[in-house]
Amino acid sequence: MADSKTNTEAYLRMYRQMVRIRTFEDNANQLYLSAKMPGLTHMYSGEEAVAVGICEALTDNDRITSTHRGHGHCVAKGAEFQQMFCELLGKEEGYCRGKGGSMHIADQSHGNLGANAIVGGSMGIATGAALRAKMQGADDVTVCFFGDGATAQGLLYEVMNMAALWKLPVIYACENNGYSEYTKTDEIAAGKITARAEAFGIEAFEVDGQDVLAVNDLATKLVARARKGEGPFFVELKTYRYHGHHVGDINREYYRSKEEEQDWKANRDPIIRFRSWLVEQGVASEDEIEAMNAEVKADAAAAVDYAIAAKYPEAHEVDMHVFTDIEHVLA
Amino acid sequence: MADSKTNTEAYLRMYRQMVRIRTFEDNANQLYLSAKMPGLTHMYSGEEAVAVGICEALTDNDRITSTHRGHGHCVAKGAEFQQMFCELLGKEEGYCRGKGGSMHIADQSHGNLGANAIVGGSMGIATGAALRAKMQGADDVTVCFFGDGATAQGLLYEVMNMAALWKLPVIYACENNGYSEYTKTDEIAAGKITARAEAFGIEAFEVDGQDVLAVNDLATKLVARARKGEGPFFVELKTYRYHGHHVGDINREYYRSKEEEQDWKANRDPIIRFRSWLVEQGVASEDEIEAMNAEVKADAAAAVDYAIAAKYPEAHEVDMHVFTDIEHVLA
Amino acid sequence: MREITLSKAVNEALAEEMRRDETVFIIGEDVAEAGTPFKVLSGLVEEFGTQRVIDTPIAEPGFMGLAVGAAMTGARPVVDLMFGDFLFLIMDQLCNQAAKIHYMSGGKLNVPLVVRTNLGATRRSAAQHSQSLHALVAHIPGLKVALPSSAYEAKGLLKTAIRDNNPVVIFEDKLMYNDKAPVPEEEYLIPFGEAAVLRDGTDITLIGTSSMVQVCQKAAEILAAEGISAEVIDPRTIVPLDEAALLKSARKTSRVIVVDEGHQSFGITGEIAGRINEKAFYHLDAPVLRMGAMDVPVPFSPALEDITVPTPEAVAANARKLMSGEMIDAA
Amino acid sequence: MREITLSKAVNEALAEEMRRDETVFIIGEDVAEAGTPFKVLSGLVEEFGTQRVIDTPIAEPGFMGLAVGAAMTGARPVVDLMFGDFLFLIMDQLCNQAAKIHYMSGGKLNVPLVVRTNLGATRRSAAQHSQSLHALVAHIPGLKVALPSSAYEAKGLLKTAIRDNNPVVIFEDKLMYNDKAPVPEEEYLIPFGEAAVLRDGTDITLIGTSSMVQVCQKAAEILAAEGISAEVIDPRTIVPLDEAALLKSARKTSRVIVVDEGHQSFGITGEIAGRINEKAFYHLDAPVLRMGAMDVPVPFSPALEDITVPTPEAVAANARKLMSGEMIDAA
Ligand SMILES: Cc1ncc(C[n+]2csc(CCOP(=O)(O)OP(=O)(O)O)c2C)c(N)n1
Ligand SMILES: Cc1ncc(C[n+]2csc(CCOP(=O)(O)OP(=O)(O)O)c2C)c(N)n1
Ligand SMILES: [Mg+2]
Ligand SMILES: [Mg+2]
Repeated sequence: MADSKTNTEAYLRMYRQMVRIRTFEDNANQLYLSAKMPGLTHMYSGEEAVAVGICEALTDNDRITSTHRGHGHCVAKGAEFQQMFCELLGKEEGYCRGKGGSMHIADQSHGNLGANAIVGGSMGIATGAALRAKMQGADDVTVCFFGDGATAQGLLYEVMNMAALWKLPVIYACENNGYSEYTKTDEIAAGKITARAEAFGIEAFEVDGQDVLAVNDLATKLVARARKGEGPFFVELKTYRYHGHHVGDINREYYRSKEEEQDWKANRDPIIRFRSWLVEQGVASEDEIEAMNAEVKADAAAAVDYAIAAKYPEAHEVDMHVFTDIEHVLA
Repeated sequence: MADSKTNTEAYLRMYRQMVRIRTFEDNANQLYLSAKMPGLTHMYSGEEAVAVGICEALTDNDRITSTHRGHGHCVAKGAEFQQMFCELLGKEEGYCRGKGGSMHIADQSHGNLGANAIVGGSMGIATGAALRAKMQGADDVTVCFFGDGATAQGLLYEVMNMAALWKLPVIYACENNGYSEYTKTDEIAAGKITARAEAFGIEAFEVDGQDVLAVNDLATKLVARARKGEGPFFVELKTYRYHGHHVGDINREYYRSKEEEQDWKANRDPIIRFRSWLVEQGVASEDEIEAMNAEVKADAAAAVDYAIAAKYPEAHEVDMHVFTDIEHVLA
Repeated sequence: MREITLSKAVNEALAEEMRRDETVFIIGEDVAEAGTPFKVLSGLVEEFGTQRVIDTPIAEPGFMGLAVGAAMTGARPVVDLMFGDFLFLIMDQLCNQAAKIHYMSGGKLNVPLVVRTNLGATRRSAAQHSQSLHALVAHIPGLKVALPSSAYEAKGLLKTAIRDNNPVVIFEDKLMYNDKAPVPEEEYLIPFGEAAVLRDGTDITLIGTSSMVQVCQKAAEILAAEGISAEVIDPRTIVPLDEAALLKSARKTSRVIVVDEGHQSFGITGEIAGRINEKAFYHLDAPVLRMGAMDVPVPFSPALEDITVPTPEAVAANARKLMSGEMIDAA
Repeated sequence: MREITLSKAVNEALAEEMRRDETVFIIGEDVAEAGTPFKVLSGLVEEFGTQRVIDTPIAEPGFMGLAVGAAMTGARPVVDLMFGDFLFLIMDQLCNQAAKIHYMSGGKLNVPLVVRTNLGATRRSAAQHSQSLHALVAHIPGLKVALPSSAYEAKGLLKTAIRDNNPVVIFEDKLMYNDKAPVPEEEYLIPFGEAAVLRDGTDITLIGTSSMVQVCQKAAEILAAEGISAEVIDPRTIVPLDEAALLKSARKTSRVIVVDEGHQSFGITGEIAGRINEKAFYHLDAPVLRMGAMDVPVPFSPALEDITVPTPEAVAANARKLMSGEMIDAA
């Protein structure tokens, strides 16, 4: 449908965004390993095609809700490295003035309603944002990202019921990376995940989450339909996380083998796959791609340096933002 | 399978139990109308075949969990009028020493783990009782009663997932009486209720809840299978409540018509239907049935009189039973 | 001035705010045609339609979550939580999400919503429909908590709550819905954080919340007849709390009783007593006395239930003790 | 005596009780092979098998409900709730069900279960993984609440909790899992409701709970160096609360500070201060001071997080104020 010029731009943007996510995560992991980042964080590496394929189908007026593994969604929805790294390090210039950290990054300007440290905690929020859009008569769509593990939370079924009854413009995007923390999905999920949505009368789809074009194709179609009031929809995206559950989960052979990890990385990497395709199709040359990669790397390095040097919030900020209308709640 | 003698006994017991429930409710309603009962209560009248058909398939070692509309389950599982009426009136001789009332009647001696005033609140309890039976290597089965409205509670999907994963001997019995308080079921339930269980890999059935034999047939089969570890199961029983949502819900034409109510009472009453069948089949004569009815009526009247005259718990009981091991917690 | 019931006052507050601001909507169970079991919302759906008076399935966590999402994206939901006891079901969405989002986002996201619910025992509704759980939400930073004690306050506080840009939980006393009080025809708001001195006195201060304000007023009358002059103060909101007004009265009278219908231990009375003791210590002639509901689940039996809640006589008796110096020996 | 970590102490308590009583089992997320994210349960599944160390899906309300049902039918479940913040998800099953069932059934049903969870900030885990929510459960009659402050207490209190026939919530301090303390090889139990005087003193009493016991101990050392003799008391369980021990110390020293890591307002400190003020009023030379965590959601940034929790220096500073009579002017 779109002309080739547009497609080329979109392809390169998607590639670039996937690389940005991977690069962000590599840096975040490094910050952890070098003890420069407070706390833990959950890497999105390996799952880039999911966030990028979906967010490429959205505008800034469309909204997403994200998860504990949220850097990918955040980048894909348009966030900047600098404010993200500042947030990860608890600095004042972070998206949340350092108050949220990795698990709570929100970027309202691009419609990211925030990561969430409660598994499944944002399912209601996403559905409510869709309700609001419908009430306003706007055609904005909300995408609710969550993991396979989160499908065990009852909240999902409560909100899918309402979304189906009221035909809300929400897309439930289940990132099935095969694991719920340190447990395989099939040990904690009975039956078939898509059937659970279908039982509520919701159209459900499965897609290869390592194929950014397949993801984007499906997302584009569903977003368009959701805008017309044909939602809600449910999508299960088969994907894989390369790192441990969080950066500290190093010895993980008791729950999954190195071979399995190696297999996904070598044979199903979303970036490698898409890169080959771009070159094959003549969308970009190897050199252009390398240049893009290098540029992203440099951006990230600069943002990391900036964030490390940036200042922490002042102590007096501690009791600000508890309420909108009380500047210092403990004053 | 069972010989005709046994069947006759079972038929008459089921008939009698249905009449006992109806009679209990008529008296409870009367107690409310004459301002002799504290608070409100929810009548089971019209749904008798559900509780009786299922409980007839259970032994005293099998367990049930019940709902706010729980008198029917309680009677069907073997409870006595006297202690039930005492409980409804808040008297010391009640099943719960007057501390629970209508919405919390439990009768442990017959395996009734209790009514529950939180819609859906007992779904975990029932599933946990089944887990316990399985852990013990016992072949006891637990039936979890709940309404169509309760299928909106996310807890159901959480516990069905675990029951399915672990093959627990629990039967989810959804009493679909068409209404969730003052709202029609189809306005609050998307898709198909049985499909929701099937999505978790649970075998699901629909049955006419006004036909005690159909209910009992299905229940008998499923209980036997559950005992062998083939559970869990889900059953949707189509039924109808004759009264308002609770005894105080008198003017209800804004949500359902008198004609609809009249139609169910006249044409689908579980007691009338079964009575005709018993007579037709020669299991009992009209006279025998009338005698049984009269006997039940007299029992109920005596129990009501007893309960009205019975004493309230002493004031010093108020801080007893907060903990098992502290007699008076506020002493 | 005209007198209207608390129920009507709430209804007017909602209607006025919904007329004034089209982003205000109501969501909850049986709020539309049925107007809730307490009939508080009757007529609203007729004026505002089912798009703004939204009947939900029985899924409290779910619709609470939807409200959070709608609030974050520009709406002002008023969540109708049928019984205060159901707070336990929505705690995650209310306390982990709504209460913290403004803070976690560094002030970027707002959650302007109201949870309208109720408190109060002695309705023979037993342990799961009689709790007064305001202490739980008051403990969580980020939530405002209002406790109206009359039709006048119910209207003025609810209107303020709806206009507040923060999550507010407002508890109505179930037993007060039909109580009439003077309520002006003209619009008014009651600011949060301003206590009302309902009766001037010099000998002792009675601080009462919600249902216990009437109890304190009656106690004051009993005491007046005996020549003891009691001041009665109603904090109206406990978050924010008008500490200054409470301290002023405590310093004036030197004797204080705090009366609240939540369980006494780890509740409201400890907090208020703690603050007065700390900040008016050298003005006190006697320890601050605390009277909450008994630390027992609410029993069904009227014989027990009535003794779990503070009465005017009990408050007066404690006041006499404080006046006579009897507490000196005890302490 | 040998020294072991708190983590090991908990592990031993569970192993010993599971060996002693085959009805004891563990249920929660990643409790088996993974041994929880904190690795507290390592080795238990190897000894007791997956039938007694049960990995669940991410469904806290669900598995809490299962535990209630299993407990009612003869088992002694130990629920592993990964973070104390997830209490908000299980409140209905814990507070409306488990806490009330013994009472509502008039003493006929028991719910002998333990919820093992944790509290404590300063781990850079942000607002949804850092809360200390013990006040919420302490407010609900029917729940016992234990707050161990060392490996020794963690073992002895957990063993007692498991043998208790009532629902018990036990909070471990996340930051203390690797802290070692002397723990006897031989079996011991610590009875509920008996405070420990950890340091004798004459000038001032420091009452600390859980994580704040160490803070009080350190403050006492600082004060000792200045010639101020502080008594340190650890209530160990807050329900039941050893009021007598606290009052005894208060009467002896005449000055008290209560230190707790829950939010200060409407929490633990108000209750304890309230009781001491009321019952030792005429022995006090100064108001009881309360020090809780700041009434703000826990911020991620280390620069902010560290100032939200009471420190030894802050406790010592307040102690000096009390000693010098500075509080007299304030009050
Ligand atoms: C309510 C809740 N329960 C448990 C956790 C701990 N936890 C964090 S992530 C996680 C696994 C989530 O699995 P999944 O949804 O598949 O997402 P993934 O990590 O695989 O992206 C768990 C159990 C939590 N944060 N919130
Ligand atoms: C958690 C919860 N939400 C709401 C209610 C109020 N309520 C009591 S019964 C009921 C309707 C239940 O409908 P259904 O499950 O179909 O059972 P029925 O009354 O039809 O037997 C509602 C909404 C409640 N008791 N608990
Ligand atoms: Mg996963
Ligand atoms: Mg129904």
